[in-house]
Formats: sequence, C-alpha cells, structure tokens
Amino acid sequence: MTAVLTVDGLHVDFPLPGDVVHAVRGVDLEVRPGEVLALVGESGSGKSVTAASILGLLPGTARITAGSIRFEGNELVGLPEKRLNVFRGAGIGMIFQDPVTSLDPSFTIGSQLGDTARLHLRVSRDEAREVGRTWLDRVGITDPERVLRSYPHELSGGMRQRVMIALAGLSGPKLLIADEPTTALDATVQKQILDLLLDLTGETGTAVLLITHDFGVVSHTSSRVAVMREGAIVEVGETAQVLGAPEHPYTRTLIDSVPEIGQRHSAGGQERRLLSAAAHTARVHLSSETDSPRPSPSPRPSPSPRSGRSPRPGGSAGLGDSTGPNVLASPAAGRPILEISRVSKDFTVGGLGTGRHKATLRAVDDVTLSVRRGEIFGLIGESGSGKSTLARLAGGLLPRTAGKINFDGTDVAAAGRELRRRFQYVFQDATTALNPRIKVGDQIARPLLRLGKATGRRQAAELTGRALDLVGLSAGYADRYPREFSGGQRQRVSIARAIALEPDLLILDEPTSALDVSTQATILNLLLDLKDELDLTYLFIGHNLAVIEFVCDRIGVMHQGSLIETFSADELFAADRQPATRALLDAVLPIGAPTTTKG
Amino acid sequence: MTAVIAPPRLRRSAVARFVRNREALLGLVVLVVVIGISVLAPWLAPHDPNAGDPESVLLPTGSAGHLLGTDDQGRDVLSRLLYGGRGALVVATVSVAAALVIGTLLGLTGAFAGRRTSGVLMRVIDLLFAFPVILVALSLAAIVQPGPGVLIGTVVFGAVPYVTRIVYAEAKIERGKDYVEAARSLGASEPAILLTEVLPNLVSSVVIYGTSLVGINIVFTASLSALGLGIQPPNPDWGRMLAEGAKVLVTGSPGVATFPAVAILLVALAFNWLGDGLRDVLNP
Amino acid sequence: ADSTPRDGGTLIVGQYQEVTQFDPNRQYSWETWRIDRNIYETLVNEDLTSPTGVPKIVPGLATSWTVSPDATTYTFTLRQGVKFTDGTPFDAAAVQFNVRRFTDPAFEYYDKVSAATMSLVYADLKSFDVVDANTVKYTFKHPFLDYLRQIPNSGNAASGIFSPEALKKYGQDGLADHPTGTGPFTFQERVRGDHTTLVRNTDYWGQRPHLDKVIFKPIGDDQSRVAALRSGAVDLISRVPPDSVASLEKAGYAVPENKNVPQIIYYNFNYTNKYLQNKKVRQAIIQAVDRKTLAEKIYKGYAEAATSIINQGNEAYDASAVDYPYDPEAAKKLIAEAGYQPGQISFTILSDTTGQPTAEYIQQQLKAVGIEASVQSFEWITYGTRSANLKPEDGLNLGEWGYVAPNWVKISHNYSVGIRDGDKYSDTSADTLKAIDTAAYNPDPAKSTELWQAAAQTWATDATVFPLLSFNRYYAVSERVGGFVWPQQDHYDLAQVWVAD
Amino acid sequence: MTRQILWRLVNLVPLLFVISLLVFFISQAGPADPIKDVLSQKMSAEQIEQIRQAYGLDQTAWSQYLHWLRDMFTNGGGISLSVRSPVSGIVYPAFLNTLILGAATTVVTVVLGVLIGFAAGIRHGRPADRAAMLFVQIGSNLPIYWFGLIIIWLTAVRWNWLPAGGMHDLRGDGGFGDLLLHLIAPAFAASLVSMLIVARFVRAAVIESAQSDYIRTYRSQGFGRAAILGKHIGRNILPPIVNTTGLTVGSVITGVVFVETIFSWPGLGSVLLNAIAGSDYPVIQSGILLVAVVFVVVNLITDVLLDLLNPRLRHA
Ligand SMILES: Nc1ncnc2c1ncn2[C@@H]1O[C@H](COP(=O)(O)OP(=O)(O)OP(=O)(O)O)[C@@H](O)[C@H]1O
Ligand SMILES: Nc1ncnc2c1ncn2[C@@H]1O[C@H](COP(=O)(O)OP(=O)(O)OP(=O)(O)O)[C@@H](O)[C@H]1O
Ligand SMILES: [Mg+2]
Ligand SMILES: [Mg+2]
Repeated sequence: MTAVLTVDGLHVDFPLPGDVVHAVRGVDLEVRPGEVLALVGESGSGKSVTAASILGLLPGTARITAGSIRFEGNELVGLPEKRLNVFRGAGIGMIFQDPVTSLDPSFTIGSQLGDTARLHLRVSRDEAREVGRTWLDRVGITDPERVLRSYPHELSGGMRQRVMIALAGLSGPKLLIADEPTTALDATVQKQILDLLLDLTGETGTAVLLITHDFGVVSHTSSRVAVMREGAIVEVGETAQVLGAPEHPYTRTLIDSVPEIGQRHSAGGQERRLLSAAAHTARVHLSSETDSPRPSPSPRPSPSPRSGRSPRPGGSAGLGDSTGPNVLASPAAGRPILEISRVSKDFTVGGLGTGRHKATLRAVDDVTLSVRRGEIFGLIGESGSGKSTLARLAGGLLPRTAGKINFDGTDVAAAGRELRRRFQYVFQDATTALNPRIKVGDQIARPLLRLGKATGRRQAAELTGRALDLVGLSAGYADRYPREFSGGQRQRVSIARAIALEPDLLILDEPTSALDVSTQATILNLLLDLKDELDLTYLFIGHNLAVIEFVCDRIGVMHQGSLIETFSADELFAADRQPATRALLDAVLPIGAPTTTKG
Repeated sequence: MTAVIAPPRLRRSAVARFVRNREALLGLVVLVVVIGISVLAPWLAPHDPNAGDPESVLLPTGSAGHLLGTDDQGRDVLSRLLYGGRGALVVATVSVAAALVIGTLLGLTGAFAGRRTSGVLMRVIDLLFAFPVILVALSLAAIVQPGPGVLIGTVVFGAVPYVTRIVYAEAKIERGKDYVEAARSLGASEPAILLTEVLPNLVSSVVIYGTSLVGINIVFTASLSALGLGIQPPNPDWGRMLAEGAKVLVTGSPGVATFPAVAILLVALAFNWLGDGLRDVLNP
Repeated sequence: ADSTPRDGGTLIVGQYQEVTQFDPNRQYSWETWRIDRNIYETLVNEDLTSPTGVPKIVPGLATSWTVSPDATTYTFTLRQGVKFTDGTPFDAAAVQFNVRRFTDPAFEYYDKVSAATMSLVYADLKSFDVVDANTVKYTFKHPFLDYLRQIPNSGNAASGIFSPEALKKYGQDGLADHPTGTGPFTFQERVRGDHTTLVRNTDYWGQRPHLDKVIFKPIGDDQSRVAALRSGAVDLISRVPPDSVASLEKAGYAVPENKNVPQIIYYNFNYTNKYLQNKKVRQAIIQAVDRKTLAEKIYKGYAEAATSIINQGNEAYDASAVDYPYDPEAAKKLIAEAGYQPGQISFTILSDTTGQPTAEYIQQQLKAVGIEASVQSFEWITYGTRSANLKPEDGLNLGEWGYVAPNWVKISHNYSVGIRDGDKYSDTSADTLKAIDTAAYNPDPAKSTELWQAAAQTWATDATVFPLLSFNRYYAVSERVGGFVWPQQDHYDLAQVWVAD
Repeated sequence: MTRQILWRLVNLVPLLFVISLLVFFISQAGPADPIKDVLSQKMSAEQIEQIRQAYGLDQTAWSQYLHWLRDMFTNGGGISLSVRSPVSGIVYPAFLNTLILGAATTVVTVVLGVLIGFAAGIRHGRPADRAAMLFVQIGSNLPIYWFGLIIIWLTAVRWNWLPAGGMHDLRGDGGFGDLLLHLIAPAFAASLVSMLIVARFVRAAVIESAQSDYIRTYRSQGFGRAAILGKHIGRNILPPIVNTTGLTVGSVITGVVFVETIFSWPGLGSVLLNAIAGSDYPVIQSGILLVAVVFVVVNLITDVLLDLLNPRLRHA
C-alpha cells in the first residue's frame, strides 16, 4: 500500500551562534492510509519537531538540512507557503502539543472553529457554527454552547486540548498529526477521543500520526508504532510486536517504565518505586552539601513481556524486585497541613464587549478537604471538573468566592514569604508558567536566593544544576529560554523549579502529563525519594489513574466543581465508588493487545 | 538518565547577538564616532565655534577656510557642528534614560497595584499629561538658571506620562499571565515580580519607545532653547543651530540649518538602530 | 501693480504679532494701531502720502485748531455731520466722554486701565472743556508743544475717539470686541490668532478708500510670514527679516527702503546689576560695540546704526550726534579704571529671537574688551515677560520704540532710566533731567529742536541707555498692491492703497 | 466595566479641580505678572499698581482663585487679564482649531503608522522592512522647524500646490474642502513625530504575533496569508495600535504648539503660550482644563478599549 506520508532522512537543526542543536537526525517514517502510526519516544527526542517539519511550521530559527517529506507523492520540503496551504488543513491536519498557546486568545472558540469550517467546508456562517457545535460534541464537551462562546483562557486544560482536536478534525484531513492529543484528558474523555480518531480512520480512511507517551493509548489505538530517541527512529513495527517483544533496549526500558494500575500493591512491602531507565541515577539530596547518594533500586535486568496484563488490582507481573523501605507509611498519622473548608469559586463570563450576557460560572463548589502532613493526596476527576481551579485556590493564587483555606494554620491569602517557600506549585501548563523572557536557569535560581534556600549565586547555580539534573535535564540547559525546549522538557523545568525549594507542600497539577514513561518514572521516583527524605506533602492532580494509584496515599474525586468522595488509594477499586469515579476507572486503557488491529 | 541531545556548549553571548545585528552595529559605530567627535572637537574644529566674523557672514558651503560655510554671525558651521553634539547627546540620553526609568516604574506600579492605588496613580498621570510641558518649563526657568538641567527636567517631565502609559498598558496584559502567578507562588514579592519577571517582557516596548524618544527630544530641546530654557547662545548646539539657521534656510544659505538637521537625524537613527539591536540582545 | 488706482477688492496684511485689543485707550503695540487707526479717528491727522519728510499735521475729526502761545491750551473745532458707525453722532459730548474715561475718576465710565495707559500723553492735562457743541479745549499744566504730534501717533495711548454709546452698551471690557469709531473702515470680525476683518465704512465722511475690505492676519514666524507673502496668501507683510530682503526683491516684491522711520532698537541697562551701576562700565560697553558693522554686516545694510537716542525720523534727529564712539581700547581702559579685571564683569543679555544676532554680535564685541556676557534668547512672548521681571544678573534688555515727536527723549528717558532708578547711578543725571525738562516745557517751536538735541546730548554722557540701530526695510508688498507708501511714521495709510484684480 | 467607566467619569471632577488648583498656583508662583508684560515696560509703578487693583490682582491668591472658580461656573471662565475679553471667546475657538488639527494629525499618524508598521512587520528582516522603517525613522526625526519650512517652501512657494499656512483661504469661502487643503501640510508634518512610534509598535506586534503558536495553528489549517494577516494578526495587534493612538492624541495636542507656529494655525498653542507668558490665569486655566478633559477622556477610552480587546482583562 502506498504511504500517505513518507519522511526520508529528515534532519532538522537549530543553528545558534557558535553551536547547532541537531534536533532531528535522520528520521524515516511512513504513514499508510487509514492507519494509526504511534510515535513514541523520549521527551526531547524530536517528535514535535518532526511533526512541525511535515507542515512546514518549524520555528523561524529551524533549518531542514536534509531529507524529504512526501505527502501523497508531493514533496513538501522547500515548498513555498502558498503551495503548502494546499495541503494544510484539508490534506494534513495538525493537533499541536501545546493547546494553551495554540488557540488565539482574542477570538472565541466558536469563531475559531467557524473560520476553519468555512474555509474547508465552504459552509455558511450558521452552518459553520453548527459544525463547530457538532465537533465539540464529538470530542466530548458537554456544554458546547458555552464553550463556543468562551475565550481560550476560560477553558480548562483538557477542554482546550479537545478544542484543538476539533479544529484539526473539522476539515477532514487525509492525514492527521496529533501531538500528544490526550495528555490533559481524563481517562473517560481520552477514550472517547481515541475512539473518535479510530472512527475517522475507519470512516474516511484518515491516517493518523499519533505522538504519545501513553502506552495504553498506543496499544488501544495504533496499528504500528515507531520509537524515537535522540532525533532518530530506533524501532518501528506492528504495535503488538513492538510492545510484546521490543527489540531495541530503549524500547524495552520504556515499556518497563509504564506504571500500571495495581502496581502499588505488587510492590508489597517494598519501597514504592517505579522502574525507569534512569534508575541508576543517584538520588540526591537537593540541598545537602554532603550529597551522599543512597543505594537505588537496580533495574530489572531483563524485562518480561507485559502484554495481556490486566489493569485490575493484583495483576500478574509486578515490580517484584523494587526494593526499599515500606511503602505505606501510614498516611493517617500526619496533622493536616492544608485545610480547605467550604471553598467555592465563581468566574464571571460574558459582559460588555463580548456579545453575551454576563454570567457566573461556578468552577469550584463548596469543597472541603484536608491534606495531612506527609501524605500524597491525589485529585482526579474529569476534565473541567475544577481540579486546577481548586489547586490555584489552595495556592492562594486566585481570590476565592467563599470558604477558607489554611496552610499550616495560616490563611493562604495572607501567606508571607516563609510560607511561600514551604508551599510550592507545579502548574498544569508549563509553557505559560515559565517566563518566556528569562533563562530557565534564572527562573529556578531566583526563588532559591529569594527564599533563602541558597546563600549566594554560586550555590544557587549549583542547586539549579542539580535540580535540572534530577529531572533529567543537564545543567547546560540552564542557559536556554523556555521556547527552546520541548514540551516535556518545559514540564520538567517547571518541576525542577518547585522541588529545588524543597517545600513542605507541593501542589502538582498534572506534572508528568507531557513526559515519556521512562522520564515520568524518573520524576515520580524522585518525588517519592524527596518525600521520604524530607517528609514532604503532595497534592497531586492527574488523569493517569495508574500513576495516581501508585503514587498517592489518598485520593479525592472531583465532579462538576464538587469533591464527591475521598478515599484511601487502596480503595480505588472498592465497590462503593461513586459512578463518576467508576466511569474514570472503566475507561482506563490497558497496555498490551491493541483493541483494534489495522494495517 | 540517558543523555538528551547535548545542550549547546557555547552559549550565544549577548555580545555575539548584538554584533550579528548589522544595523545595531552601525548605530553603535555612528554614536561612537559622534561622541568621539564631540569630545575631540577642540582639536578637530578648524575655528573657534563662537567667534564670529562680521566680514564673512553667511558664506556658502565649500568656501575656502569654511568647508560648510558660515552662519549669520560669520561663525564656522563646521566647527559649530563638531561642538554642537555635546549638549544634545547628554541632554537627550540622560533625560530619556531618566524618563524611561521613572515611567517604567510608575507604569508597572499602575498595572499591578490595587485598584485604588492604581486609579490614583493613573489619574495623576492623566494630570501630568494635561499639564503643558511649556508651563512647567517656564515655571522651572523662573526658579533656576536655564541650562541643561532645566532641559533635562522638562523633557523628563514631558516624557514620563507617555512612558508610563505604554508600560502600564503592556504590563496590564502581562499581569494576567500564568508566569506572574507562578512567580508569586515562588515567593517573589510584588516589586520583584515587576522588576525581574514582568519587566523583561516589556523590554521590547520600552526600548522601542526610548530610542524613538531620543531623536524626538533632541529636536524638542531645541524648541525649548528657543523659549529661553536651554543651551544659551552663542554656544553651539544642533537644535539651536537649526532654529537659527531656519531663518536663512530658504534665502540662499540652506547649509546653516541643514547640516545640524542631518546631524540630529543621524544620531536619532543611530539610536533607533542601536535600540533595535539592544532589544534583540535583551529579548532574544 | 496697476498704476491706476482701482476701487474695490480685498487687501490681506500679514502682521508679525497678534494684535492686543481694539480699545484705543487700552491697546498697545504698533501692529494693533495699524488696524485700530482705520476704525478710530483722531482729532488731527498726519498726511502719510509722502515717503519722505516729517508728515504734515492735517485736519482729522477736527477741522481746525488753535494753540495758545504758551502751548498749554489746544482748542479744536470739530467736524460736523460725522457719525460713529453705530449711527450715534460725533460731537463735543462724545469727545468729552472719551477724555473723561481716562482722566476723571469721578466719571461713571472712568477706567483705571485706560487712565494708566493714556497717562503717557495726558498725565499733565489740567482740564478739558466743552466750549460749545463743536468746540473742545484741552488745557495742560505745562507747555506741551508736541501734543498735536502725539494725537495721531501711537502704539500706546492712542487718542482715537470711540462711540460713547458703544462703550455704554458693551462695557469697559466689551469695547475691544465691538470697536466702534468713525473711521474709513468698520470692524467686521476678529478671529483670535487667525485674522481681523475690516470692511469699508460706506457712510464715511471723508474720501472713499479704494479698498472694500482689509484683512489682517498675524503670522508670528518670520519665515512663514515671508512664505505667505510669496505664496500669495497675503499681499503685504511687516517686519521683513533682513535675510529675506534680497530674495524677495529678486522675486519681484517691493521692499521699500526708508531711512527716516521713527523706530529705534536700543538696550536698556538693568540698574539692579551691580556692574552696570558703574557709569564707566556702561560707557565701556557702548564703546566696545561697533554699531556700524552691526548694521552693515549682520543686518546686511538693511539697518542704520543709531548713535543717539533721538531716532531717525524724529523731528529733532541729528545724524551727527554720537554718544560714545567705537573704541575698544578706551573701553578696556574704562573697565580697568572701574577696578575690574578682564573677565570679571559678567551679566546676561536678554533678547528675543529676532534680536538674537544682535545680542550675539554684542556678546562677542564685549568679550573682546573683557566683559563676559551670556545671551538668553526667548520667543517674543516670553521675552516680554522675562524682560519685565529682571533679575540682578541680567544686564541688557532690548527696547524697540521711537517717535516723530521729539518729546520722545523725555518718554524714553523716563522708561529707560527714570522708572528703573537709573538716575541714581550717574553723576551727571541732574543735568540731564534739567535739560529734558527745559526742552519739554519750552513753548517756542523755533527752539524746540535745539533744546531736545541738547538734552539728548547731555543724556548721552550719562551712558544710561545704549542705542543700537534702526531698520531701513520693514514692509514687503506684492505686485498686486498699488499706492502703498511707507511714510516717515510707524504706521501707514490704507486709504491710498488699492489692489489689482 | 460600565461601572468602571462611570467611576472614571465621576473622578474627572476632582481631577479637574486638582489640575485647576495646581495650574493656578504654578502660574502664580512664576515671576510673571499679568500686568507686567510688554505693556508694563512703558508704565510707571503707580500705573501698574492702578491696573492691578482694577483687575483684582491685589487680592490674595486664594480669593483670586475663588473668583476664578466662580467665574468658571457663572461666567464661562471669566475675563482674560491681559486682553480683557471673555475667556470663552479666546479659548474655545482656539481649542476647536487645535482639535481639528489634532484629529487630522492623529488620523494621518495612525493610518500611515499602522500601514507602514504592518507592511514592515510582515516583511520582517527583508529589504522592504528596512526601507519602511528607515522612512519613518527619518520622517520622525526630521526637525519640525526645518522640515515644516521646507514643506511650506516647496508646496506653497515653489510649486504652489498647498496654502502656506492658516486654516482657510482668507479670500475663499472657508468651506470644508478649503479646510482640508489647509490641513494637509501641518497634519502631515505633525504626524511624522508619532508615526515612528506607532509604526514601530505595530511592527513589533506583527512580528511577535506572526511567530506565535496560535498563528501557527491558523497556518496549519491552510488559512491564506491575507486572512491570517488581516483578521488574526490584525486583531492581535489592536492593543498596541489603540495604546499608541491614545498617546498620539496626547502628544499631538501638546506638541502642536510648534506646528501651529510654523503653519500659522490659530490654535490653542499660541493662546496658551501667550497666556502662560503673561500669567493670564483665567485663560491658562480654561485652556488647560479643556486639554485635560481631552486627555482624561482619551485615556479612558484607551483603557476601556484595551480591556475590551483583551478577553483576559475584561473581568480583571
Ligand atoms: N526553538 C528551539 N530552539 C532550540 N532548540 C529547540 C527548539 N525547539 C526544540 N528544541 C530542541 O529540539 C529537541 C527536540 O524537541 P521536540 O520538541 O521535537 O521534542 P519532543 O520529542 O516533542 O519532546 P516532548 O515529548 O518533550 O514534547 C529538544 O532537545 C529541544 O530542546
Ligand atoms: N478564568 C476563567 N474564566 C471562566 N471560566 C473558567 C476560568 N478558568 C476556568 N474556568 C472554568 O472552570 C471550570 C474548571 O476549570 P479547571 O481548569 O479547574 O478544570 P480542571 O479540572 O483542571 O480540568 P482539566 O483536567 O481539563 O485541566 C471549567 O469549566 C473552565 O471552563
Ligand atoms: Mg513534543
Ligand atoms: Mg486543569
């Protein structure tokens, strides 16, 4: 079968004065009609750059130094913008990794969808709106009318991501490039989206190049998978084949790093750690001068095939040889460090100049919750249920409409500097949470100095380097500006910035959503290490239930702004879970046998 | 941890970025040359810039001994041109720099302070706007001796409200951004947020505005001098030379005004170019 | 222009200043009077039809007059049948109303401002009498030979007669906006900063002026004014910048020359400045400056050096009078005698931008004899304020004035020296004051010139004023305009002017 | 938002009051005395004193101020001290003329500035960009004294295309076409100064916007260059346009003094300059208050528009 897309020996460089970043070094890819090709790989390995090359959307500084990209037999490399436009949208659709900045802040979602619909479907204004509505529906947005009238900043991370998908899908492309399209989505919606993608391939023969980190997604959706590392494809094959019997050691490491539901229990009595490619990395005391690396769990020498594993508790292959002290340091022990009582948050939308009536939207509704010292509290819930808003409120970053929030006995709204240091926050969207005009090294170092964690520039630089190292970035990255990073790298910078401060309470809003599983494992292990050493407390928001279950001690579930239940992580699968929780659990995608096999 | 793509070893230095920008370099060269000329004027100038000769009034450009001709007092235009940049450069740069600093601080404060403080501050700025610079200038002149100080004060007073509003408008947009929230959650005090987080994002605007102002203000100070507030005759000053030369601009001696006009233009352009370069450096 | 006069048409005049106000008793500035005198008439007039010679006094609103032998009493027979443009009659009562407005504090319509302004001429008025409906009599405390000259002559203290009814109707302040006189032209409108329009008075008692309409437009900037003339927007401009004379003439504009205009530019000394309190220093300043070169080179010959306070064009003008001749060596010596080292004396010369070349020239000349002067130059408007509020470090400031009448010597002495306390700083000033009084109170016309010249010469030895120069070019006229004459006076007569189609 | 606007308008009152107080006392503090100007040099001290009394200038500053305040409400700003004419008749027409010139200048500035900035921005880094920016850079740094005269000489004297100054042809009918003709040169000359600023800001915004992720999204959907530029980049560069436009109005109103002089425009500039020089505080007061109202309103409109244009700020 002739491929829709053929990428041959693609090289992409970012020339900088005195140096060149070789972001892509000889990628060969082939996407066939109607197939889903999953592209997995290390964070920063060049997936997004490859994807952007295809449509000629590389940043201005990038250069394609070699290679060819052919779409339906047409060479795209070197094509002028005008000619490329023939293929863009209707030929090749693109879902960008970063839904926050990829939507036009000045236009409503309805307008952006409508414009695209009118351009490609040649429909009237009203029809275009209808098309937009239908598509929002298709991507699982429950109140499309409101979303149509909203501006991007008024939507949750997951909602924006779905809007991006709708935008790209709308024009019915022959090839859809989806760069981590479901990272911000809860399991239910993720499943819905993936099924939508599969429908598209089925119905219209759309081919999909799916960049993802989630092996559940890979196995659920793709027929073939390509593994990328350091700018090149290291392995390519049938999904079942690659997942079941990976050839390349890196692929193997990746697969081994995948957390699975129920893993927590299999760790039974051992220190709770994930296997990761970086498992050799010494665990480091961030600030201690003594810097004594502790023994770390050794990686499993030869990973066993993991196909066919059940996502249920007590699944077969565990991480038996993960070693370490007891996992379940009794969470009930600690005093509450964060107390949220009866908190609500209303947003005002509409009003003068927006063309719609002023209204309030209750994003958080009467939530009461307390997080105890030393525990990891997981917050889950469908996209748009108010998790991020609650987290922002907890951090005192948003004024609240009602209720009280105390951190260690003090109202967060009045938090002083000392409190700030003890209380950190990793934002859901790393791109916007980093200052675009400041080198990331400075962004990490400044708070250290400011909050007295480092006594001088030197020490701050040292700690910065170490923090970057811990999240899998070398200290050399300190000199870069945020936009010179890949999505996952930015997220890690954001984490590094928070943990470098060794706060007492760390609020993590989907901290690993953009990370490949191996890096994710590194990060999660790191978080666990830090917690053990420094007795930290985490409020951990996530969509990946395997991760949540593995990492957290207690879990709260949000639904439409309310906290509907909290329970110990052990009881995630208990029978008396609320229906909303159940729905999330049911939608978890197992890795292993792909549910559909195409090709 | 596996090695990621090696980060670039040699970081692009600010200097490298600056030098790469050809316009910026040209701007710098022009400024250096002009400053050099101004400093070396006593050695370069063929004549005493203030010594007139009633016998050779308004000699045309290219006259023997007076390459660029003479003015209506018979003074050598070239010599005056060489000296005339001193005041202009100092006044324009110092006052613009001061206005930028003050205006930026005020604008940032206006954008970030609470509703009430911000309201009061911005209304005060409205007030300054409405206040004619000329009135201030005349009042100043009444109290102190005219001279560069008065000029600088006046220009600063005139420019601050503009800078403030530019910065205010942009800072208000920045205020809503997540990185500001992030900084706050990282314990940055409000002043620190303004100066170390938000300011770098405004550098582009501030530099654009600042460098645009330099040229405008060289000319503006000339007008103030004509009101009796600035550099006093016979001392050569481009702005003054221009105003005086305008009298004979269309009556056969265009050079007297045109040479200083070109000098002002050149310096202004150099500042513009330099500003663009500076912006690239500060704002890659 | 056409050599044959033609009736009708509009003349547009470009003036160098915005006019002050159209109230004859409150107005000041020459440009204002150049407009005002077409609206308001005076009892006697000057014949301004000849470019040379002291203008003859001719009947105006008075048909004839008699002067008492001691020159204290002036009796005028008023012209009959004249009406103000508001229709009210001009008669002795109207004249009385006018005079009482600025002389009689008991009068209902007495106006302090007018009184202050008009005192320049009427300070010594003893009484005013209405002899009969057509005869009025002015009696002065002292002989006042120059009174007739002062009547039609003025930038300040104009004796133009306004309609009493208009004043009553519009109020003291309102007259300026509703000027009502008997003149050949009537006021139509004034758009401040833009223009003033006069239209021909169709009921005028005298000869019909050629023009139907005159528009005066202030154009403050010298170059813009010249450009306006050259683009045809205006037909006549005043105060031609010397630098533009040659190019205007080349382009076909008439820039008449007149070396007898009663106008002089001079410097006042500031007596609060400690250096200038010394007569030797003042004398040194005068001797340090070569006024001839100033006029010939800096002003390119479009000005005449003035070496006496009696301006050219004055009845008592004496071209040979020189206060102190140019002699830098003598100046240096004087400074040394005064006890100063070279460079020790320093002060500021205040100047408007037009006078700046002069100031800078003088600055250089002073430097050559060891006096450090700095020049501070202002826009005309600011200059006025600044020079009215002198600081001790100020040294010289410009004056521009001049009269045909020789009692100018007294006036200028009063304003340049008298009210500035300058008399204290000259050992010879008692003589000067005496000589001026003698000339001023002299009733004998035959001795007048001689006495005034003597007074001026005595004054010159005080070195309390510093005459500089007079312009000999002032107006420029487009080819469209015919009949324009620059007489020996600071204004011109529009009645003789016509414009081509 | 509506409340905020109303609040700002209410605030105008105290603001104007403060301005009037400041202006009054600054003009009092100056050396100038309304009587002691040109006229006074030809008057004795007693005469001056007499006039001072007549004008009420012998009273305390406060009572003078209160007088003025009363006049403001009952008497259209009172009577000018130096020319003894109602202030309204002096200030309002001049103000109107300045507004006309100011509006024309603003239009020219913004239209040309935006066009040039936009054209340069979309050709970022290319020769056309350099050329366009050089053009405005030169334009805005041409000293107005020099350039204004050259414009007049070329257009009015040499080629006879345009009038040499003023607001209308004194021989003509003073119609609208005539006014437009007279506006061309001064509006163009006055616009040059701010044009650079507008153009540079627009250019920077275009460049930044063009590199943004959301524009990349539009490009990925195959939107044509024109659509992207016109609608989306156009929309996202509106804030700097609005902001610099607001500022342009400001600089134009205060900056026209010099343009007014050169082009003999009968505006507020020379009226104020005269009044300031002569401490004619009723005129200064009224003039400055009018200007202040313009500024406050323009700044208010700017602020409101900026907030409206930025969805994030609408409820902030
Ligand atoms: N504008 C840029 N300038 C310099 N380097 C860049 C730039 N953009 C990306 N890179 C570098 O290129 C490499 C590939 O980036 P890319 O975004 O393709 O990674 P990715 O595979 O998509 O990673 P992730 O899974 O984290 O999104 C990274 O090392 C990144 O640091
Ligand atoms: N600034 C805002 N203005 C208006 N509505 C907002 C704003 N911020 C959030 N919302 C709304 O509040 C609701 C909760 O948003 P929130 O970001 O807390 O969701 P979330 O649970 O974090 O979702 P996700 O998992 O997709 O990130 C959403 O419906 C969103 O549209
Ligand atoms: Mg990526
Ligand atoms: Mg969220």
